Amino acid sequence: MFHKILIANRGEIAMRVIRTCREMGIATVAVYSDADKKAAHRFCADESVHIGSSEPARSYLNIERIIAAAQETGAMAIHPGYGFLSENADFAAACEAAGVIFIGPPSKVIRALGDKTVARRMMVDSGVPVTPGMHRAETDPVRLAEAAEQLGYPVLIKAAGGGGGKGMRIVASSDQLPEACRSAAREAAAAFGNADIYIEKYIARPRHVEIQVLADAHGNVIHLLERECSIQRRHQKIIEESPSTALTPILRDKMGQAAVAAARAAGYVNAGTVEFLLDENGGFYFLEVNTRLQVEHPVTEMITGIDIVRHQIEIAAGRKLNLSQSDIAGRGHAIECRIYAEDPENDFFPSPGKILFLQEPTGPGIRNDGGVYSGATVPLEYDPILSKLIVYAENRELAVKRMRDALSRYVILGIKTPILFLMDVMDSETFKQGDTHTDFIPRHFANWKPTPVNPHGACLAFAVHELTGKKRSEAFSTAKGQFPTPWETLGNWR
Amino acid sequence: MFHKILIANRGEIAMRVIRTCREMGIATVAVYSDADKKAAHRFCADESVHIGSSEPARSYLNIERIIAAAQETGAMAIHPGYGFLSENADFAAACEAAGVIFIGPPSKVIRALGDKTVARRMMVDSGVPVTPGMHRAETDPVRLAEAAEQLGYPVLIKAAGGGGGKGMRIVASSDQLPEACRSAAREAAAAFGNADIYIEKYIARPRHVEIQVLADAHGNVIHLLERECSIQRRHQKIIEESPSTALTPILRDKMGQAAVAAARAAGYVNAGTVEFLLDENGGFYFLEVNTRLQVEHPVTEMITGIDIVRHQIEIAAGRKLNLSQSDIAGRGHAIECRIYAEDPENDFFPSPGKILFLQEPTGPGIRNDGGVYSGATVPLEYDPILSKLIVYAENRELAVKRMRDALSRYVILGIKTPILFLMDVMDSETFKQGDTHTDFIPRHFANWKPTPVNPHGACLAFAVHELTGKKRSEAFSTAKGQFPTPWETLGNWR
Amino acid sequence: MEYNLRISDADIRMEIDPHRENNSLTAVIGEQEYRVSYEAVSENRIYMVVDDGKEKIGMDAYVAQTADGKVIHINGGVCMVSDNDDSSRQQRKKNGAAGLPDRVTPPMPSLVISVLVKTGDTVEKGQGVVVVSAMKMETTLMAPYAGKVRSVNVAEGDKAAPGDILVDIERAETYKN
Amino acid sequence: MEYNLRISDADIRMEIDPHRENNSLTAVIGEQEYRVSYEAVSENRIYMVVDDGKEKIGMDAYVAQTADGKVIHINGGVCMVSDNDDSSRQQRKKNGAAGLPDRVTPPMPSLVISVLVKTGDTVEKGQGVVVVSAMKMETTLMAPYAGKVRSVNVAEGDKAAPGDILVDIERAETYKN
Repeated sequence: MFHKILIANRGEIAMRVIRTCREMGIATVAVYSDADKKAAHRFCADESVHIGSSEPARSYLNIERIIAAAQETGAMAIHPGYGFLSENADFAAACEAAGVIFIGPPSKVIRALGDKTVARRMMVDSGVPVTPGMHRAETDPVRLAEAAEQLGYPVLIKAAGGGGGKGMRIVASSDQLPEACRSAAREAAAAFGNADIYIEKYIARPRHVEIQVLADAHGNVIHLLERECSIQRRHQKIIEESPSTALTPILRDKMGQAAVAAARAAGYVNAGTVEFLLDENGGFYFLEVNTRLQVEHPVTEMITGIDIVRHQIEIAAGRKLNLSQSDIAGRGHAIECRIYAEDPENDFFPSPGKILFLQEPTGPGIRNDGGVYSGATVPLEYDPILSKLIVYAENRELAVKRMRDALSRYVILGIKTPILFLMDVMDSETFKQGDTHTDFIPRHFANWKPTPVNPHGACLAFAVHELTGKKRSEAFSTAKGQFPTPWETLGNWR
Repeated sequence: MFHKILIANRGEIAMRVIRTCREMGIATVAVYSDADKKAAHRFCADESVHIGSSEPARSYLNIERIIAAAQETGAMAIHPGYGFLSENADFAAACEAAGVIFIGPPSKVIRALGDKTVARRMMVDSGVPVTPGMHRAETDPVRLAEAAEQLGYPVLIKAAGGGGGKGMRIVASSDQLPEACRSAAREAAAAFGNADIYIEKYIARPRHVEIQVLADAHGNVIHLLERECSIQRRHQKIIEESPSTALTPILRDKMGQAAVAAARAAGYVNAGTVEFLLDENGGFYFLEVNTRLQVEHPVTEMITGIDIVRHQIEIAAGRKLNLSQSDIAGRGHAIECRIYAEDPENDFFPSPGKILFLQEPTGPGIRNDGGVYSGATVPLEYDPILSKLIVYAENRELAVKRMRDALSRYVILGIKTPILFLMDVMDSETFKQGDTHTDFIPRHFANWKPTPVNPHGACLAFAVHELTGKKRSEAFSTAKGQFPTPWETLGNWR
Repeated sequence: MEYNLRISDADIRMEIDPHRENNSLTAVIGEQEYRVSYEAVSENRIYMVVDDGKEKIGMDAYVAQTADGKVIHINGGVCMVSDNDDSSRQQRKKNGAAGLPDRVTPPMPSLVISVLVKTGDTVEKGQGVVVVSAMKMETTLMAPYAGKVRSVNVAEGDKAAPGDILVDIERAETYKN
Repeated sequence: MEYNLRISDADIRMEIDPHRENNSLTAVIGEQEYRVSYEAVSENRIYMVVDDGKEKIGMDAYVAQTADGKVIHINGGVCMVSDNDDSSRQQRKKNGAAGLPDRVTPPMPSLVISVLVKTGDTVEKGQGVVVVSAMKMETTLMAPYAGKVRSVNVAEGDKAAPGDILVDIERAETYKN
């Protein structure tokens, strides 16, 4: 087993990986940029290496610097987390060349699956259904327009180089196509270092259902059931759960087998996720393979009882999977809510800044994978995820109630978060009924506004805080300016 | 279902019960004494009622006051937690008389099982094996001495009125008996309002294994597997786990059936625990029935996925159990460590005081049922439990490592806790091998001292804290007294 | 003592009479009178029992002070409560009100990706004028009203902060005059 | 600057040279020299990278100030570090040293359950003299040495605080003289 692992990431996912490493007795190396000198992930590693300035390209995306950091510290392997270099085949190849183990699939598998058009061809060849659309990336606006016309609007522009909603645009009509293509290509270039885009038929009201797979280097491949990830905003998942309310045991089995077949076809090794669109008739279409740990992996961990990161590390170290498909059984129901620094009243626009106060919920069936602390600053430069709140309960109804209550006990002051929005989703009949499609938010929560809190209660809290806080009372006296006497006696004078 | 429940307890267990009530949409009423005005459990309930001064007899043990509080607030039921009035048959009877539902077994069942000698006779009659000893309580010192002689030393004095190690004494020889009996009776009187004691044969090096049962009012009784609770200090459990390393599937089944038989014999309703001593040959002996929620119930919740408190409330509301024995299966391994305000270097003597700083571990497989906060004061008057740290993992080996790591990330400053001791237990070969008997601590950890931390690291942290803390730097200048210049320039002058 | 507070878009007048010696106060908000007893749990947390004459409700409130007022988390809801009598805050608000609503400015520090208009262009209300990128998300800033572009103050690759006027637009009404 | 610190039973002399401008310091403890860079994360938490010339180790430390010194939690271990040059602390320590070791006093505020000796009794070292109860746990306080009971200062039901001398015992050696 590795003696030391470098985690080429930040925030909650770096901390998640470090925790499993600590339990395995593996020393950890964190990396950090200028903006992350005081980031939580740096503090929980055994060592931390500064890798550059705040712009991702000069730090978390700097392949040479990260490999050098591993070599300087004697780390034998690198865990890439999600985002950043996690699906970058050049990075995996550079690790291989430098003799550092990349904890993920071989670079050639990442490269093949990472080009979404290559992946689509591979699936077509192995009999997995895919959505109608282009099988090659394209830059010529004329050809892109032709392809779109042929598929019929609305169409979906997608980045060939990566997922996560980056570089993705729904286009309703031909006049919007040129600017949408330019903007998608720019975003794709910034996110993945690859401006290639392609066009698919846009499937209306699908569900987004994915299958977690584990494959070792000895030819064993199993799946760890599904995750339902339909609820998205800015093309990015915000609520995930397992099991999916849309799957029958037969469909679950079919999709699981398709995912295992897809992984085998790709020569897949390590943890990966096969994403499908599921239409309203139970038809499913291959979307892409995420060749990394997913943000939402805890949902699977909660219902299967398996530590996916531990298996990733063991597989990377060459060990055989000690699980077979018959060992895998889901129990109960798990839901994850992503807690971002974002403003749900303003199209979920990022809202970075300083966290003035933080209190995370705890208790039975609650897991919080956090990456921040009271007083931490959420930097402008990176994906503003703060934490993931995951709950487990005996069944979906109880899990929804548990999530609702846990959210209400999650206190984050100083920056905007979607917590109140998520509480309203948990309270909604549509969510309770499991009616979750990718249009869930625009359809049911367009122009959402928070229900106002009890305003009198808030006023009373304001008054008590003034009365009991020393600093505030000083500020108050100064503001008023007319009573130079001690605050303590002020109350009786008015 | 109940609209409102009063929780007749404090600390972590009150908070635990409130959480499930919130998820069930049931309003909650907390009660608190003078010492608990700023206790965490008070703040998380919908309402809180002051029930008296700090002495337990005048607040948490004041039956009339607590029932009046339920009636004043319109609470339809009372959850007693553990300790205090939870096993007090008079309290349950008073609830019944007042028309308030007591969330626990009927008063007559508590009374029968609460008198440990009656319970022993009941088990003998129903064929459950019991330890040799007295079948009636006794106060006459002469008769007690006779019984002890007959059983042969060492013997065990036990309180007839309750468990938890209160009023329990191991007596090695006849000359120690009189003072031990007096002291045990006094302690029993203080703890249970009942000075009755009796004597059993002392079984050397047993394991303490208990079976969780659930019984509804409609005659359905199931068990939720075992908990291994052998590791104790001052006759009180400190580490619990499930499954037990000592049980084969056959023995587990036998003990489970015995527990269900015991519950049926007693006419048991609600959640309860049948405690057994297990000798080294796989023989097991009935010890007592705990007619309440146990401190260590989370261990069972983690491996079965079941919320025991929810089932307690549903059973009390008259519902049928929606689980049958075949629904119950353990998965993985769970361990609980009790985090007390106590000094492991000084025989685990209570160490109340103010918590200057608190940071609880979080992450995959970690549950912390806490009852305190940074700045809270642990009062002198009550059982000084701060929280329970529970971990879940795929198997025992991984659970031990997870607990070790979670303990190392548990920061409590200002009062003494057994955290370092528990870390050393997790690191020990004996614990790793599952060699856990009730003599575990005296046998393997007598005169335990903490391994000194890296003293140079601590000195450096001291220096940095002085340099960066404003208050400290002021204090420092005053103490030194010879440099009236600003601290900021001091460093360069020496 | 009297407070003139603002929550969301509502102004609320509150009269309070504190009794510090026993951690309580009485308050009048509108027609409603409250008796409140409280505990200062920590710097950012207070617990109140609020009696409105009908029932007594426990309120577990978390509070953080910001330049604009206090952010308050109470029983699961969050809001900003500001003091209308705080003169420094009023000044900031005024400055803000004068400059922000009718200008093209990013909501957070951003990088300018592309400028879609040039000086002299006529724009429709809602027309995209500048694309900015922040935290790897692109957003198109739109014209707040129809009009004519008076000046473009940024170029591709520039950094822009909230309050910076990226494109200055002359209102159509004014233009037509 | 110089510190004379105490951890457990060891005295440690440390010389430090702070460079506040870049959050670092150099320190000499015994023969060992360290280069430390640090971040003050919050009031109770500091993160240090400690370079001892061979390797650089990250240390995540939690610190709370108490009257006796700083309680420090560092990478899972906890200890008290006190400043031997802090005169107020030394005074407290001296007072303590004079009174505590040879008296019968409870380790925490307690209730006296029973007194097992009376004035004039001869006691053995380790013999139980008073039973106290605190937090529902009974403990027997023992004679710290053999001797004769000079006075019993409490009765059953009294409350007793640490430092109160419950039973005053005259040492056997003194007695024999």
